[in-house]
Amino acid sequence: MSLITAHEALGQALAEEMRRDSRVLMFGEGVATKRTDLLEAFGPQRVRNTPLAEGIIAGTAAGAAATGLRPVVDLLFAPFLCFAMDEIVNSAGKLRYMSGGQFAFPMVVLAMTGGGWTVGAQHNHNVEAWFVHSPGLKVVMPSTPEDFKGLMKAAIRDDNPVLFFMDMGLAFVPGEVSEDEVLIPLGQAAVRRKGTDVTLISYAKTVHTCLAAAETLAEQGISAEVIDLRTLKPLDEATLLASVRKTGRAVVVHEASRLCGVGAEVAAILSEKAFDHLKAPVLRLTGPDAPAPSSYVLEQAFAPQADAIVQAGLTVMAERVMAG
Amino acid sequence: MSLITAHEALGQALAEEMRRDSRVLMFGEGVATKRTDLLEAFGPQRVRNTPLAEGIIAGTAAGAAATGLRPVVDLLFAPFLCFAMDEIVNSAGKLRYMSGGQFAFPMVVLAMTGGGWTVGAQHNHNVEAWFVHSPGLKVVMPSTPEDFKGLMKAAIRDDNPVLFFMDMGLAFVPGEVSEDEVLIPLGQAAVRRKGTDVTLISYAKTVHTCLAAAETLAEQGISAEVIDLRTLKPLDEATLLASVRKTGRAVVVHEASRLCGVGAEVAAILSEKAFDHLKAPVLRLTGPDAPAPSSYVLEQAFAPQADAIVQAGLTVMAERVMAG
Amino acid sequence: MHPPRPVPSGPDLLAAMLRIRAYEEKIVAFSEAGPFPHVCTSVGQEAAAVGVVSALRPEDEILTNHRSAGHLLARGADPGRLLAEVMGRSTGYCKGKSGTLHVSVKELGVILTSTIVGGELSLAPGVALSRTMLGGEGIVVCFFGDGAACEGIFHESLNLAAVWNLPVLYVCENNQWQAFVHRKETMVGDHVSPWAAAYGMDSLTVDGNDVESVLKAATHAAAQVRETRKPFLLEAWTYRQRGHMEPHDQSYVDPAEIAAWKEKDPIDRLSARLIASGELTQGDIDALRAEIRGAMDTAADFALASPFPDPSELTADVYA
Amino acid sequence: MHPPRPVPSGPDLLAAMLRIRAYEEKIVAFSEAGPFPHVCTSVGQEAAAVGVVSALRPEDEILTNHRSAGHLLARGADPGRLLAEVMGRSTGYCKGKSGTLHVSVKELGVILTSTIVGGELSLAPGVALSRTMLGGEGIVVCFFGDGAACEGIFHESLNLAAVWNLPVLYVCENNQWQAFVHRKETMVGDHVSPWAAAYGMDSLTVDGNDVESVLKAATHAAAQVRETRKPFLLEAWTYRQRGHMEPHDQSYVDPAEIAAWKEKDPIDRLSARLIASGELTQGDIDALRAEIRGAMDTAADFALASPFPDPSELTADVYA
Ligand SMILES: Cc1ncc(C[n+]2csc(CCOP(=O)(O)OP(=O)(O)O)c2C)c(N)n1
Ligand SMILES: Cc1ncc(C[n+]2csc(CCOP(=O)(O)OP(=O)(O)O)c2C)c(N)n1
Ligand SMILES: [Mg+2]
Ligand SMILES: [Mg+2]
Repeated sequence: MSLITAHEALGQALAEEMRRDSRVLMFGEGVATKRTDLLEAFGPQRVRNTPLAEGIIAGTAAGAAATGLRPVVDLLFAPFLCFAMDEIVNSAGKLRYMSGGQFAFPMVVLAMTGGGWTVGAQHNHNVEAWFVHSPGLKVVMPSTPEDFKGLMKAAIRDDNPVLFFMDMGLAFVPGEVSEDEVLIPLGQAAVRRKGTDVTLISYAKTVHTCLAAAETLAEQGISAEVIDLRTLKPLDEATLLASVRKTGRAVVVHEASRLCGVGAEVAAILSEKAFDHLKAPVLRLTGPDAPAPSSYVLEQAFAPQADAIVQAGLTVMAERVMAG
Repeated sequence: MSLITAHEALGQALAEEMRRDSRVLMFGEGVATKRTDLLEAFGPQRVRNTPLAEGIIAGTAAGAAATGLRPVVDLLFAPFLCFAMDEIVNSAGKLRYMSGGQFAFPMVVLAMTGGGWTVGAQHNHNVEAWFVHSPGLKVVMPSTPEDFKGLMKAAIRDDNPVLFFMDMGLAFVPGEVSEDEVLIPLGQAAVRRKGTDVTLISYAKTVHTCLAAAETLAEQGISAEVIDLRTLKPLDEATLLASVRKTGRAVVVHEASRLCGVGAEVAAILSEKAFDHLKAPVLRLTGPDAPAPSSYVLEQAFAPQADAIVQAGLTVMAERVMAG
Repeated sequence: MHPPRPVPSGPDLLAAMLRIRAYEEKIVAFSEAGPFPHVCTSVGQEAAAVGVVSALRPEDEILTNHRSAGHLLARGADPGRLLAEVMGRSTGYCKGKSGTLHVSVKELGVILTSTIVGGELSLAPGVALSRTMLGGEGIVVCFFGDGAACEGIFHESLNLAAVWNLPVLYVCENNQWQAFVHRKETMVGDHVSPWAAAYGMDSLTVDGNDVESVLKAATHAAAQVRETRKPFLLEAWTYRQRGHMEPHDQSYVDPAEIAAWKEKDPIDRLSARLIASGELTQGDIDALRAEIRGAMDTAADFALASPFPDPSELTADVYA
Repeated sequence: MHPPRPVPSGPDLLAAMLRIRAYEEKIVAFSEAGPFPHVCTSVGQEAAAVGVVSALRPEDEILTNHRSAGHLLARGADPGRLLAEVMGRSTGYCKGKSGTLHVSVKELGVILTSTIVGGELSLAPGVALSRTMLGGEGIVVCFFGDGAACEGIFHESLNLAAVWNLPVLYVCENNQWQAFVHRKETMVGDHVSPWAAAYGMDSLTVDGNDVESVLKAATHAAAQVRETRKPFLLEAWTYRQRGHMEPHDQSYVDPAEIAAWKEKDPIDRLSARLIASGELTQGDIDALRAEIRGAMDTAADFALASPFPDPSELTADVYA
């Protein structure tokens, strides 16, 4: 075990996969300047700075992926994905299907998002749900350095386009990462804490908020299970359903806005497939339907807070068992 | 009453609003060529062809809207919105907030989508949920010529950016439109058919599929209420909840893909706020998590079919009343 | 190094153009006969397609757009499988999932066809990057329209290809129209080729209705890309003789403009030259045309007889 | 027609530049003192901001980007309210919701600031369209960087402004860097101004570190835009002397490059000229600088004493 940050974990994942597979390369605005270790190890062909142009970065990744390379592109901040939607959604996501399966698009698109840096809504916008909604893509959003490493390695090995979101609030928080090869399959949620009364479902930074809330709930005699989705697409329905069929209560938590977010999907799945087991409404705690403010005090209030999660936990526990 | 198509209804709405308010103008690729009546009536300043460049069309609309005009832009097909996401989401949707309320963005973005023309996934992709998920925007997707007219007029008068989606399958289907001024407020769903046993919730083309299914269900003694959302953002929660609290059963239907779609949001709202009234799981019938195929037979199979809705209606009716 | 390919003869070029014309005529006939998918035909642009594609080698790769039948057929695509694709049949090159608008044929090096105008431009540098990094002598040809040149991705694509020295031959078919808008409404100058200067890129405008000129220019341009491994922009000055798509409508076009361009029809021009030079007689040409039309009948029969995709295809091929 | 505005004097220009420098020094001091929002300073680029903005009239409108303090202050923004905005206080120009990156000040005509690189370019034609259609003699100035010029939206924006004859003065501050990437890695030529040719647009590159040259060029360019109602591209050749953002890092930059550009510091250059011409003494300048720094202290006190926004602001201003 070593204690490293998510940023370092990604660096390790990239280095290991580039070493393992000569088709892996990385490019983006400032990638070669900022990842000098990779540049030194793998040279300027495989670690490239690009012009400031997200569309062609993503399009070039898609074209390269379809013809034999395995690119990882860093698009910096999630709102900049807006300049690359055509290339990601219309090309990388659809051209496999439209071509009747002639091409595959093994590529990873990396972007940061989430509060903590007071950079405001044009740098901080949690748009992961857009890509969950779009066919042909996979979406990953880890919460621990170990997962950053293991999921990035899996994403690079995957033959499909993977959107890989880094919650800014986690980038420089250290965590334990195994010295052995870490490879975490896409599509598997993690149960971060076992519990029996209520399931708290989240991903990225707010997993930690849920864990804090679970502590508080425990003090009040409520046993909360905490699930970290890790991969948002494909979503690990089995783990979700197993937990909620057991606890009968669920609270879904994320920083992204509520409407048509991942929480909506989770709640919809639960209310369809765990209906008979639900003892209380599935609650969602999410960021508001508003752009992310810059001001620190507002930004902190944007993401769901532990006390609100505790409150939601208490609410679903208080809910009487319904009878039709 | 006159019998006109949705396409004609939009033309009427545009003409009426342009006559009423000299700040309203329209531009897009081929707008001046295709809407010659508007061009003749309002001249080349207010009805403009543009270069083939969706980003700057939307950006120009945003810039113009913020400084006194009320533009309507036609971006043709919904997947082309991918080239205009920054301008719509990051600029029009956020700059009011980021500027502390200094600007407003009264603009309408028109786009077609949905099956029926075998044009495939780069012309046909129901992405309305993306915009529901994004702050600062409104989203409209009508199902009848009268609504096309009345909602377009309301959208033009709204001081916020409105995404206006036209289901291609409806563009040339005639319907009754009142001769009087038609103005349908954004944010109000319509109950298209009254019923007591199950609520079928939909929007755009699949409203008609739901109505057909309701007929069949009626023959089997099941009384289905059919709700047409019309405006997807803001969503008319009150109408939804009133219906489902009455029927206790809901099936949500749309052509867009399932994951994080509008159906997920509706199901999540119902299972949170009508939980005590639900007698059966909220089911979703949606397009598959796949790009839209071109081949006619596959394209037809993409959107939910009436018999599947009937089946879902029967399923929720058969569901025993659960007891925790 | 590959041996130089034989230069196609005048009659070869004519046959290739006639094949495209006959194919498009088939499309038109179907469209006029009843409900049929909306197809963007390339009638009038055959010289650009044949001239450029004839200058390529087997290892080269092509990206194209919604108006691709010429490029595909010139590259050797089977008209039966193309028509089947248009008709949404399972024997189509993309199993009917593409339809007319995004036909890729990987085995012919016609890859990643996009009907998002500009999509081909966004993908081209990456394909060329693969060529650069994985070896091989191939170059990448990217066909796009004058309309696509107005998209921002044009700027990004050419700039990146220039900065990274990528072997892309950009071919702009400037056919004067961008769906329902004349290029005069969308750009200040008449030509796209001068835009290459911004990227330090060589460029050339060629009479796109003279197949032999196109072949010569494309051969020169391709050789330069092949040798320098740097991009080049070739503009073919041409005209689409029919409406943007079938069933076609040209009510918004000045009839004199259409007539003037029909005078410059690429097939008529080459035919006249070949007859004048004695290489072919009118009879030869008539016979050739008849033979090719016969082949298109067979292709159409194949397509019509082909089955629709199995319903399971609706969700197949989404993920690898 | 408005009366011609008086041409700002050399000492006026110097004072304006000193104000920007002092403001940025304040930002640097805060950033070095402890946790502070990441700010992109414009140290070294004061001449471009002051030269261009001094050429404008009150009715003109400005769009700018993440590196906007110079433009805002030159236009007369209150440094106290600017600092308050950076610090997320409710007295900031945008109630603290923008922070440093998107400061708009509608009352000064500094509108629609975008930190999406290229956002300002996407919005500018629309603002100019409003001017064109709603009347008024104002022109629209759009500040952007050499990096922004690589975004596709640059191409789309300039092309549309040219085709529609929109009164936009595009001002590219080519400061050699695009965050962590030197412009040599992103474009083949050194200059952005030649790119205007593709749009039939006039352009000019000016020594962006000589405020009097910038003022002259901008006055000429603005007059041309005002009169012709057509766009113009002005490139200011300059340098950001600090890292992309605070706390700053220039470890990736050749120290010789920084040193060479510091030799050309716009404030030092104008100071030397004014001393040489006898317009000011070193003592005058020192006094001016001290006075301006004092004003910045007051501004900082105002900002620090300002309250944070009320929690209700989290969801206010989303919809009109
Ligand atoms: C991004 C995008 N915008 C708009 C369209 C609709 N459209 C299809 S073809 C076309 C015109 C294209 O013009 P050009 O690039 O000159 O090609 P041409 O059709 O003339 O061959 C348009 C506007 C599209 N398919 N994609
Ligand atoms: C669309 C987008 N991509 C990337 C960024 C991150 N970013 C902020 S400033 C910057 C460099 C901008 O360079 P330039 O336009 O030359 O302006 P400068 O910072 O040099 O003033 C980058 C890459 C961004 N804000 N927006
Ligand atoms: Mg064209
Ligand atoms: Mg710069």
